[in-house]
Amino acid sequence: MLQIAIQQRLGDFALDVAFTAPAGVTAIFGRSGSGKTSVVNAVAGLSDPDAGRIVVADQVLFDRAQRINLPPQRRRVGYVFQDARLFPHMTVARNLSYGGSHDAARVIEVLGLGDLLGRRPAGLSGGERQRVALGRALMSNPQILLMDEPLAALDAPRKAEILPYLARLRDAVQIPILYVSHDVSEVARLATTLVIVDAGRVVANGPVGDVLSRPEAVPLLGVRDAGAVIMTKVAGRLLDDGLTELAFSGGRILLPGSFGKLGDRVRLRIPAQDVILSRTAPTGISALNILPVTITALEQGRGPGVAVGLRAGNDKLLARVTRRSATRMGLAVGQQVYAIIKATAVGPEDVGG
Amino acid sequence: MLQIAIQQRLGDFALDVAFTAPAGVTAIFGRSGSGKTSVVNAVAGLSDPDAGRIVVADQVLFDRAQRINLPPQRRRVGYVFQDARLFPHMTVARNLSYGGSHDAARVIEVLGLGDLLGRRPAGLSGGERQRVALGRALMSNPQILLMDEPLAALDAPRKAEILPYLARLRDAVQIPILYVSHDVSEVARLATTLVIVDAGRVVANGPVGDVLSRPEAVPLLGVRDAGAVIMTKVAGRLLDDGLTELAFSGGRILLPGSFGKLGDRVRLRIPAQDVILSRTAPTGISALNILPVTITALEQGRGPGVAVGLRAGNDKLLARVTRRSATRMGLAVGQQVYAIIKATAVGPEDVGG
Amino acid sequence: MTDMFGPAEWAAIWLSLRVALVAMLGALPLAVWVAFVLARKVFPGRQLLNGLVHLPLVLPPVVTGYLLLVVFGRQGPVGALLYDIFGITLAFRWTGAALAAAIMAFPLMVRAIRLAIEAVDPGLEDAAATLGASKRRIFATVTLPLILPGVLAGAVLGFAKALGEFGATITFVAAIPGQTQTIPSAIYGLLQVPGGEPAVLRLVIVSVVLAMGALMISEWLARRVARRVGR
Amino acid sequence: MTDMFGPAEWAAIWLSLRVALVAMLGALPLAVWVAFVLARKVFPGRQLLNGLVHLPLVLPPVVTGYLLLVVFGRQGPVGALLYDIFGITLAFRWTGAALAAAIMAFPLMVRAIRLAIEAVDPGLEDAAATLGASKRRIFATVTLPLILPGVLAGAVLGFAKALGEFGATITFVAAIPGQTQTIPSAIYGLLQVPGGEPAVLRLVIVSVVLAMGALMISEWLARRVARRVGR
Amino acid sequence: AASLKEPLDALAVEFGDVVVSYGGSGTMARQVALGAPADLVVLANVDWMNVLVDGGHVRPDSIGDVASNDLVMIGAANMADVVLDIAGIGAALGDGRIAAGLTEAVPAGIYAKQALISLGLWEDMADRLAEVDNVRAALALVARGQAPLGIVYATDARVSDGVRVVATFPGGSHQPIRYVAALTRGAVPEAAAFLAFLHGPAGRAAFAGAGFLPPVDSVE
Ligand SMILES: Nc1ncnc2c1ncn2[C@@H]1O[C@H](COP(=O)(O)OP(=O)(O)OP(=O)(O)O)[C@@H](O)[C@H]1O
Ligand SMILES: Nc1ncnc2c1ncn2[C@@H]1O[C@H](COP(=O)(O)OP(=O)(O)OP(=O)(O)O)[C@@H](O)[C@H]1O
Ligand SMILES: [Mg+2]
Ligand SMILES: [Mg+2]
Repeated sequence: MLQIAIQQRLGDFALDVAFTAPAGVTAIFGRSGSGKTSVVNAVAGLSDPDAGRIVVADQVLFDRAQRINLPPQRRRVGYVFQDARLFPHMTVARNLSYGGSHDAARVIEVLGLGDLLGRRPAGLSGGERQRVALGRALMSNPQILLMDEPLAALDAPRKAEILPYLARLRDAVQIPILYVSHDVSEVARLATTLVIVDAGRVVANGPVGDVLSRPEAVPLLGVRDAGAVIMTKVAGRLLDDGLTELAFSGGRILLPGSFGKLGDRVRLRIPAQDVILSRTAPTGISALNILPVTITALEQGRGPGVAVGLRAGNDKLLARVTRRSATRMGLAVGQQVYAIIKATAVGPEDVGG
Repeated sequence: MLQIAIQQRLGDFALDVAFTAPAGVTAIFGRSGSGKTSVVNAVAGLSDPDAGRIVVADQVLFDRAQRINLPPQRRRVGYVFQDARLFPHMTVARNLSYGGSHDAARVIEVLGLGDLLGRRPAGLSGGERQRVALGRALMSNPQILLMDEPLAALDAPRKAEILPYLARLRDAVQIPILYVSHDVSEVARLATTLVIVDAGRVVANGPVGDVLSRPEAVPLLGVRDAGAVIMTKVAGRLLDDGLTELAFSGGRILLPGSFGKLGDRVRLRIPAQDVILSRTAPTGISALNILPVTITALEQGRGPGVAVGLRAGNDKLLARVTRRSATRMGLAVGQQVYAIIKATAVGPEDVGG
Repeated sequence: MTDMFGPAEWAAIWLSLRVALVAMLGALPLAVWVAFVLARKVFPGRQLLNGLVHLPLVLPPVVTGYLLLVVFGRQGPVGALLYDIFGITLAFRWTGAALAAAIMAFPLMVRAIRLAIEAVDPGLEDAAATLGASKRRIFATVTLPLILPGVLAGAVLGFAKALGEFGATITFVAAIPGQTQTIPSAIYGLLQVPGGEPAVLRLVIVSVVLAMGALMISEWLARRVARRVGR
Repeated sequence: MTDMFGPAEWAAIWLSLRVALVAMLGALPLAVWVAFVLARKVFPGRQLLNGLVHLPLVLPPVVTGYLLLVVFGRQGPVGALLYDIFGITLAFRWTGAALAAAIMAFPLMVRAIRLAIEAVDPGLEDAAATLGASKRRIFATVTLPLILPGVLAGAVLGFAKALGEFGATITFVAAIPGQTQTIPSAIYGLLQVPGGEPAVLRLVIVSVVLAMGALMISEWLARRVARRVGR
Repeated sequence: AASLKEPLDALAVEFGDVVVSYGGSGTMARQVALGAPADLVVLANVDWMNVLVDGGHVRPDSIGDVASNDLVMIGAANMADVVLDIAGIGAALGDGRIAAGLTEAVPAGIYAKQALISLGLWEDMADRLAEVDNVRAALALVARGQAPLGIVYATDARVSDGVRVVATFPGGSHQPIRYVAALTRGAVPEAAAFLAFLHGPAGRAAFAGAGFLPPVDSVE
């Protein structure tokens, strides 16, 4: 567990954040210049906050009042910098093993670094560099992992390859991971906790499913990025169709692809924009998932959209419909309707381990 | 118009690309290390290809055979580098005006640089830097604009703010823009032409609507990113609901938000995953857009999905459904079905000017 | 303070300052140019130029002074030309002392500046080129500001060296009080006289103070520049 | 070739090489350390140390030689200590010449290396620190390799200076053939006799060739290093 | 020559409007040969004066000695007198060296070599010398105890309190130590007056005050 409560002035900018990151991934989400990198630097010991305290597990990394301030090398953080910061005079292989060789073979394989080992950073493309930086941090076997937009420079297929690895990592090593990102599907897939910062302050903070499915979070995240996150269990596999059946308190959901073994827990993000509501159970359509739900909230946004809070079993879902639809359908809190979720709309990046 | 045909060896990597970029945005899409930056560098004159020819409008920038090789300063390219490359010793204001002050006020306003003008690059966040770099290139009034993943470091709201500006820019100045990106929604929104490179070669190339709606392009782009792009006209505005009605050859589509004036042409990407197919016209559901379409192709992917080529009027659409649905619904080429498109699923980033 | 030094000593101090300053300032632009050429250009005579620049460092100063006398003396090829055309005499003038000091300081300045140039990210110069800046403008607005700390270091090194130069100077222009007798030659002279030690000590202290002052100013400037550059 | 020089001249050439090499190699680690301290640490005596390092540059070599005599001579505090404890005498030995050359070359080496250190991106050292590397390891594996071109430049500058050093050396250890008579003192001697010019010229050429050789080797090494670093 | 600085400075002040520059004899001779704007040269070495005469840089008719000097052996301030033979020098020297000017280049060194040869000491002492570039450096070596003995001019021995003269080389053991003055080719008329002043009583007095001896032969 990582506890942070710090204040720091950086030029005109004032950082004042406090939050707790439990084991698992804590995503820090916020717009450009909101202070995400500054938080991560403070945890790494690369900048000294003016006041506050940073504790990992039971080790105090920083405490202004007690005058504790461990140097970076004694903090055992793995930091993937926004700019890769590879050592230009070393081969990729030597860069990777600089901090240790923890789990080397797997890291190299998953990140697709095998072919790059003999190369020098100057000859690498932007994405290749970031992958090496990620591998280097992972191989140092850190007690906290700090990732500052590690995947921003990667293409979608490579991202999709690396994300499951990060998810496995998160589950395998019980260490807190601070993950700066502005991609909600990354966040939803990986994060257990979500911290939204704005202008140097924490404006929302809590379990990721919670924060993402709050209708009032929609403007903070951007309309496109809102959506619920639910925990499901692998309940079956339809081999001929290549579909996986996931069970949760509100019913069953069929998704293309196969993830996990029977009984495995799977995290699922259901983007609000991908949920269609219907008053009656539709038939003869290509969408496979039709769930009976109850409307729990209707939140009118500034624009033409309405965020609709839904309860499916004990889980919360979120839908975003146009005001016109909401009016035509006469949506109201407490109403029983059907949520239609297209199996292919929940893309692979919305499914996490 | 920009014509490129070059060969170049870079270490072990061989670049051999040829394509034509008409006025408007030509997106270069490809995975990490595929050679995108190398192409852009050759156009800017920062690297010398071993052979080939680069022509902008009627000016030959490079021709190995004729021994023409204009220096970068005489090529009038605006280059937004993948790493911002701001001048560290100048304020943001001086960085911006380094290459000229073309359209300064508007650039500063749209990119939100007003508050940064007196600052120095060292104090800027990653996203702030990239915005300044973009502004600097724009203000030099170039005859070609080269953008190497200029928005990768930006958060979604800022991206959404900048994209319309780029779209206006594209339409206002009739110059070719080479735009390297790995975000299909950016590409779809901005690009007129799409060039997909892989391992140093062009593997697909053509008008963006064309390339994106080819069912066989789905694996190249990643399943999540495939989708058709259609040109529509603003046909009406439903003010009370905040919706805009867009007309195209296949019918009318209602979208939340207001874009353009009546009669304006609007480019629309309809992601394949967001299209639901139905044998009968459904009623009482929240999705506003139900279009009659004809199935033109069924392409079985490697996974559980099936790409369904659709014709709506004279336009092509693309849907992705599960094999299970395709079987259950008995989908076949030539069949008449209904395409259900959720108004909110086509997010603002899929709508371009 | 004024009492501490006789008029001859004051003359030597002022002369030293003037000679060192003129030598440093005069050599600086050329040093920057040569450093740039050596760092960035590839041309046939590159190693030769490099060697030539370092020559005054390797040769005993007396030899350099003698060569200066041969080349720039009234009867030397360059010296005669300068005299005939411009009426300029260097030999046995403070200008000659400045020339000697400049030549002795030159390799140090070039080296320092060259190192700084080699540390500049060529990517920034590329960026400036795509923005249409001419080579000259790129140099003036990007490269030069970025190497300023190195130029400063080179300037101070050159100034200090010019301040301490003795062998080449005395050989080329002798030690004429008020004309070419700088602090080091004054010290040399005083060492020849009985009871000269206190005066020697005083002049040594002056040298040290001057050099320290130059160092401190340069450090302070370098810090300011560094702050500007955001390091 | 062998005929060109008498045995005394050969002795001077070999001695010069040995003295310059030993001076440079001996001073290098200390120069790197001092440069690092000056570039990266802030401590009270910083400016003082900086000034002290530059002293040999500013003072006339004769004064430096005299100070060496005072400090390292048989009766000097350090000299006496060295003799009593280790039985080491520097007086009139080539080791003394090397010491004098090293001290004269020291400021040049420190400056060059310091510039290189200041050009290293601290972000890389930060990255190494988060990977758990100790300060020492960061220095050895990140900073040092990155400043190698600067260290090389400093080494060559130092070697060249050591090769040309004369004033301090002759004052401290005289010019004893085979022991302390380096090329510059041989040249000086020859210059003082009427008709010594041809011999002077030969020795000057040797100096130039040696220095050029050192320069070329260092340029070549620097290029190799630069390629490794991917510049 | 540099060793003349003390009396010449004094004489220049007395005469007024004279600028004195000093340096090693070789250096100065070369400077004059290459057009130094000097009117009068005073050298500690007859050979270099001959070079200037041969080159036509000085007026042969103006050449004349202004002073002479003795060559002495110096030791530490507390050292007893030394007998100038192998045993005497050897005892004083121990395993140390004799500081002297460059025996091939610096006038004081050249005289020292002549003296040692004529006293039959050269064979034994040649490799016990520590040759330096100027007399003052030799003095410093002795004063700092680096070298037990040194060979310098009598005038130099006065410069330092740390040394004393332990022996004087007999006048006949080396060429006379002559300080030769001459007017240069382009000398201004006032220079002749100053030269005469040097040769005159005021000159004599100043040189004597600085420990120099009268000229070996006087200009007629
Ligand atoms: N050393 C500094 N001096 C002055 N201002 C600074 C300094 N460091 C950071 N800032 C400012 O603090 C703010 C937060 O910066 P930070 O790098 O933490 O943002 P970020 O959230 O990581 O943004 P991005 O997503 O663009 O990387 C920015 O406005 C930045 O300009
Ligand atoms: N100077 C060079 N020497 C050796 N290899 C090079 C050099 N420059 C580029 N390459 C290689 O060429 C390939 C293409 O690089 P490029 O930077 O063009 O990729 P990219 O498509 O821009 O990737 P990214 O999306 O990660 O930025 C990479 O494999 C890279 O390692
Ligand atoms: Mg950041
Ligand atoms: Mg790239």
